[in-house]
Amino acid sequence: MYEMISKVRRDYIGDLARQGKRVDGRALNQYREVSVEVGSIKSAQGSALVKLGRTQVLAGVKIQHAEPFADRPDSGVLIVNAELLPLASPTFESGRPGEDAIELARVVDRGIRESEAIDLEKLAIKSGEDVWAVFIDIYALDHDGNLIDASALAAMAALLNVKTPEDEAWTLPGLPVTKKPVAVTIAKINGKLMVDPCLDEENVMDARITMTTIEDGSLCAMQKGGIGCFSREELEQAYELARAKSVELRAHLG
Amino acid sequence: MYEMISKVRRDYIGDLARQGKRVDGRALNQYREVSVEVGSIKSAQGSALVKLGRTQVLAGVKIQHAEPFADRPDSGVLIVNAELLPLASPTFESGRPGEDAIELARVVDRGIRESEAIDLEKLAIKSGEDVWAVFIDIYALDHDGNLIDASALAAMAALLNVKTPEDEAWTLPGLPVTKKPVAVTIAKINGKLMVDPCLDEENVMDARITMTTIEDGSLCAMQKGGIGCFSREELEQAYELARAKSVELRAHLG
Amino acid sequence: MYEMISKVRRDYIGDLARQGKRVDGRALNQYREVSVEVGSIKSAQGSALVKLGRTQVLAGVKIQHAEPFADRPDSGVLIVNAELLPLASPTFESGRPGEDAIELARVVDRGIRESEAIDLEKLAIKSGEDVWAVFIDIYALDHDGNLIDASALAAMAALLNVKTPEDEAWTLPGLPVTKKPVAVTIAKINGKLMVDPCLDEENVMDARITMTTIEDGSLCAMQKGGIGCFSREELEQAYELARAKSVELRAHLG
Amino acid sequence: MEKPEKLIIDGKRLDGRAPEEMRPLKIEAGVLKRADGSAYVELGENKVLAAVYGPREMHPRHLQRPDTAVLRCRYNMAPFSVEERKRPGPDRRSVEISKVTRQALEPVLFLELYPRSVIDIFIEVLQADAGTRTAGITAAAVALADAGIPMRDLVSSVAVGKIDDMIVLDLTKEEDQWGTTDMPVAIVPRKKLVSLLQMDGNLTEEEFKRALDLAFRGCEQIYQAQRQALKEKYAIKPEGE
Amino acid sequence: MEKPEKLIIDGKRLDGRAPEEMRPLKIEAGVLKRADGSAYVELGENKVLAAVYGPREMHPRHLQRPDTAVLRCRYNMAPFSVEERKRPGPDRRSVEISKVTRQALEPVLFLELYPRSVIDIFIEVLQADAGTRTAGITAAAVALADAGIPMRDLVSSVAVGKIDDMIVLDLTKEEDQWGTTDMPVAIVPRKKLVSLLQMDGNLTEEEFKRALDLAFRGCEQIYQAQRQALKEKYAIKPEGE
Amino acid sequence: MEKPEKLIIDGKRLDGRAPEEMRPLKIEAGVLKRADGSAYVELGENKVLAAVYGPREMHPRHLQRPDTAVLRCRYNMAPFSVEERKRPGPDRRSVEISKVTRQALEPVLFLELYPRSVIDIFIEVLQADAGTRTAGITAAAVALADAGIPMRDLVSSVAVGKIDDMIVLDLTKEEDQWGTTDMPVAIVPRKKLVSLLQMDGNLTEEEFKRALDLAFRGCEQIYQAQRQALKEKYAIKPEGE
Repeated sequence: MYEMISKVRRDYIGDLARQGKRVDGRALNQYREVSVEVGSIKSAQGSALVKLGRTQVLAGVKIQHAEPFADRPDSGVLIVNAELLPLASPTFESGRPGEDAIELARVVDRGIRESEAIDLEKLAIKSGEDVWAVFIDIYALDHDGNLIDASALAAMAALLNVKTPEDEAWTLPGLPVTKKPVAVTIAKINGKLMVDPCLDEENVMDARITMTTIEDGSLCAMQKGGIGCFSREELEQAYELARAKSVELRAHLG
Repeated sequence: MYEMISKVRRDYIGDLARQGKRVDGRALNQYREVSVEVGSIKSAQGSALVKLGRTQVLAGVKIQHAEPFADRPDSGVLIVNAELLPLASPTFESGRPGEDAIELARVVDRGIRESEAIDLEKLAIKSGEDVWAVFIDIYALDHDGNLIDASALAAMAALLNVKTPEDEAWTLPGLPVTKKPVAVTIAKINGKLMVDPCLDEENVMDARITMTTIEDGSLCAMQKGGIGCFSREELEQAYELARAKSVELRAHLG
Repeated sequence: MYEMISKVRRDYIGDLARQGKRVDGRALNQYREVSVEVGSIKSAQGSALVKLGRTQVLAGVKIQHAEPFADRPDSGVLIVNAELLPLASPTFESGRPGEDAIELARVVDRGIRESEAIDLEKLAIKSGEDVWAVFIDIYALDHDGNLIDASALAAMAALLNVKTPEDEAWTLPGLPVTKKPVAVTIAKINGKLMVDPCLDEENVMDARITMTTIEDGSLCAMQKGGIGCFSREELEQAYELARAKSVELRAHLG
Repeated sequence: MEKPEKLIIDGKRLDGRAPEEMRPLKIEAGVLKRADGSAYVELGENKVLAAVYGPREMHPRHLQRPDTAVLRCRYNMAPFSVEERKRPGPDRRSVEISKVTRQALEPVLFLELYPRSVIDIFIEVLQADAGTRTAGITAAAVALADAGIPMRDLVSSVAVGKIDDMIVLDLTKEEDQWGTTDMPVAIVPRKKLVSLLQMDGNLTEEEFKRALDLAFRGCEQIYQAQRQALKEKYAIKPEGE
Repeated sequence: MEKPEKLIIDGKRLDGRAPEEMRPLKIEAGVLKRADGSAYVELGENKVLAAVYGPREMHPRHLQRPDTAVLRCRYNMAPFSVEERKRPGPDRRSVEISKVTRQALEPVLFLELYPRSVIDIFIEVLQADAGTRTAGITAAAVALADAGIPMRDLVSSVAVGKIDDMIVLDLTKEEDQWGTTDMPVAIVPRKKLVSLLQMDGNLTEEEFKRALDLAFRGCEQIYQAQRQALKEKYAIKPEGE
Repeated sequence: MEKPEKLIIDGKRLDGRAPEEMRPLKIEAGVLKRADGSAYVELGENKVLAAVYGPREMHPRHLQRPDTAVLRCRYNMAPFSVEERKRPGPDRRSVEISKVTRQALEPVLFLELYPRSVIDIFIEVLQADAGTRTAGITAAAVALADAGIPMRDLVSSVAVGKIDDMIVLDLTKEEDQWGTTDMPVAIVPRKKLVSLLQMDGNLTEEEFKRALDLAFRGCEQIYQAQRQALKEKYAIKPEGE
């Protein structure tokens, strides 16, 4: 996701950060406008379009029969896939998912998997032979920064939107979603931490940390990114931010 | 299939077309010499080598057991694959089939499939479990233009050449071939329509239209190619040409 | 495995060869120091680290259930794979095995397969359904020439090191290894034959011939490499060398 | 699902449309911020997004052409756009559609104005219900205009087909599956030239002519909707460009 | 294997270690001849090899950057390094680990000194028992130093985790599989900065702080062992660089 | 099929040949129009086509070599050339054969005459019955001559083998499958130098020498047929070049 950015612009954003300001006028702990629209894709069992400012991510959920993994014969299967579509950014290319798309998918996956947001044990049908597989496909449509939080929110909203299929032998009253993990990404620029980096900020940030928390405020997943570092104190401060903002974001999950 | 061609040559062929003439002296509605030689490949159940002038295409048919598609449990399987071999042209490259090879295979496939030239229902063996799969492999050996017509003709000739396998539990008296679709490709150069473009003509043509017809003269498949356009009248004129020439070509199928 | 080498160096090694000398002071029929260390990788059922001078190759054996090939329902499966790891040489690249890695794997494979070193018939479990598959993975760690001999030796040493798994339903007292094929590679430089070429020698050699022999001195596999040629006499001389040196190498197999 | 006994009952199709009636159509220009141009098309249950990038420098360089820009096109279906989840990545069908889509659009562009450049068209099918390739071409033409790329004209596209021996406009998935014939067409509207034509199924001479008639009329409706969408986006200029 | 009833019994872990105790650690620098720098790390049953090539000219050229060297990293597991043979080639896990490993190491390098160049780090896991990514980073840092590449500091890495509700250092495969939480950490030791942090499982605020404490202490032990390995290799210079 | 009890009965092989007898051989030069050179070889039931393109400019450029042309070779089997349909695309066997074929032919070429160029050899097996790699080399050598590429000599190639403990020339598929040993050989005829040698199976010293004898004699027959084919193509010149 390397994008050229001029030194002037870089210095400008860095100077703003030093003063606790941001390029789009937000406070350091302020998200862009968040919108979550569910159910627009009828060919998916569940779907959600999330906008963080100009960033747009569409997530669709398909639930299909599958064979369980050999080492977990009584457990459903969760598969998260992310596509950084070339229509979303001039820096995204066609072809198999690269390291950024893979990291994105895996960070979203871990938030859902590790919080046990879906009770995969309930998705078994016939031990060792047949289980429900939940595919979450994340489709980045317009990239203006912070695809991780938008994708994690879209994935959860799409899961919560799942309608029990009527026309097949669906074996459950509904998809057993038991938790609402929410990812909050914090960028570090010139020593200042700020939530929900926009693209300009991503292009100049030293590093980012994504902290995914559940309803009780505990962590279920973390991922540091970027080539800079965090001090111990910064990590603890980031956790405070993540906990606070996750409440706001979770409210959009209804 | 982009080949460099000099402006002089381009203008020459264009000027000829304007006068209703062609670079190799043919009439606009005249094919190059057509030859069809069947059965030369014994490792195939059926095979045919078709020559259109210097263009050479070899098609081989293999028939093997396969699982049917889930949505058609009682239907045999037809698979058409085309290889634009690098030995056939300096512009063909090794590697997985590109868009030209895929288009070629799909145009041939549609002519056979949509005319129901093979009665796939007769190729079922055990519902949902076992059917006959008919593989048609198209091998372009020497490319001097109009690979589509040569390939479609070779594919049909190879199908008609299929010998019932003796050494396995073949379940039918013969391959149930019921129709003889024939593809006729018409190129447009400087507003003139002409059949069976040679390579020089393909390199300068505005557009081409392939019309595949069956014995009764009705259409079973069409495919426009190239970056030019056709008027309504030109399309109707092309259809007349295609119907007329298909009779000639079909005669080579015996 | 093309490496640039200066003309001066090339001439120097060629001149030495003409005098029957080698760049590292060895005799023409002398191997570099050979070391074989088995069993260091506990996650493999058998393993061996072979050093030929500075060349290091690690081979690991995994034995797993597999389906037999359709045409050999009562035969175990042998699969040899070689990775020319990019950490082993500046000329090795990441990605799928190239022609050198494939040739290496296939030469090692043929030595083992054709000598019937493993009695694959004994690895059947249930006819047509279940057999033992023996995977030999060859890992080139440090490339200073003659990877073939090092790999073949490592593969055999790893096979001989296989411990019968205790924690699964292993159906045999041990892996049925019945022969010890050994590959000896002879390089030709300026008309002189020499065993165990180091990297400098490989980079200037005209050609190489690998001769794999079993205990009774007979050949089970050969592979000529490089763009030069051998005369009949040279081939017979090479065979003498191979037979003599295989005894030395085989001694390292214990 | 089961094959219905008839696809036309009392002159009406299963979704209540008349034979020559198009499904509800919605076109919106400029829906993405990063892309140089974009458009969103809904045609019945089809939802298609198109984006245009360029003209921009072509990389890698050996693909540059000294005398012209290169036009590239990628048609792609979202995994969740169809009944059975589609594995990501191009299949043979999408490779062919990408090619014919590119050739359907190229006649209206002045590629020779931008030597050594590339113009990229990306079409994403978010929800599919037959006619996605034609909806994609319709969307892409609007996205090209939205990107400010000089064009001779728009390109307007729709499919016609044959069901129960009748030529009809704009097939649904059900009609495509159980009907006889599908014929996607794209037209350069002002000159009434056909830039895309494919067909599979069966058409007699009479039917072919009737299908062409209907396709031209359908494309005209598409064209008006495309112009309207561009007008709405560029409200100050009364004429979309 | 079966899930054990408890992972900590009488304050000892299944392999006899105390909660804050690391597995036996062995680091060796300069183990390969062809590579510009290399290192071998054993941590318990983990066996990891790292090699560094570069700075060298970047090919193909269009990947060169005029103002800086590019750092590339490949983390890879040998087919025989795990219980079930791993198919050769990168999977999604190794692609992600390669990326975070590169980002964990880049902060200590002066890439701007080598414009148009590339530095390649290759990490091969020969035997795996949980903690391979952190062992790989530890090995790679030593290999970079062994290659003589100027560095601000080493990078030291180890994982902490939660098993039986207790925060412990350096999980085994068994503890990783049956425990609650895995948190790999890499630290730039002198400035005490975190250059890699991942976590999956569950941690309360208190546990997170305790896990960070333990990670810092573990990395300090790693750091001393890295310096010792470099000292032994470059015995004449008493201080590894 | 079932393994036959014997492969040689009363001194005759299953197809009636004597042990030292080659299958019927047909070679034709210049069978393709687009290729710079081409040849078709039938050896028993083997049907093999070879084409040569070049010397031509090498793309991409970073693969060019400033001091020499690069020789590339692709050996490929048609899907319908074998009993069970072969999936298109290279497998490990064909990658290896492509490599040894290239190395078998390179000794007779003057690649240094064409710096920065590439010569491409494409070999297509249309019907296979054992011995396709040697038939491919035989065809490629004729195709190179047909392309007018300067050559020191032709290359002639055939396999020998061991069946029922007897060394025989030119194995059929049946003999290859049920026999003991297969040894493909290519020879530069005038200087009697071996440019391809592979073997799998079992050979004692005596057998090896006998196999070499037979291979040299077989290649001599191939060589005469190659020269004859070139003479026929270039009838005015009495000596093929």
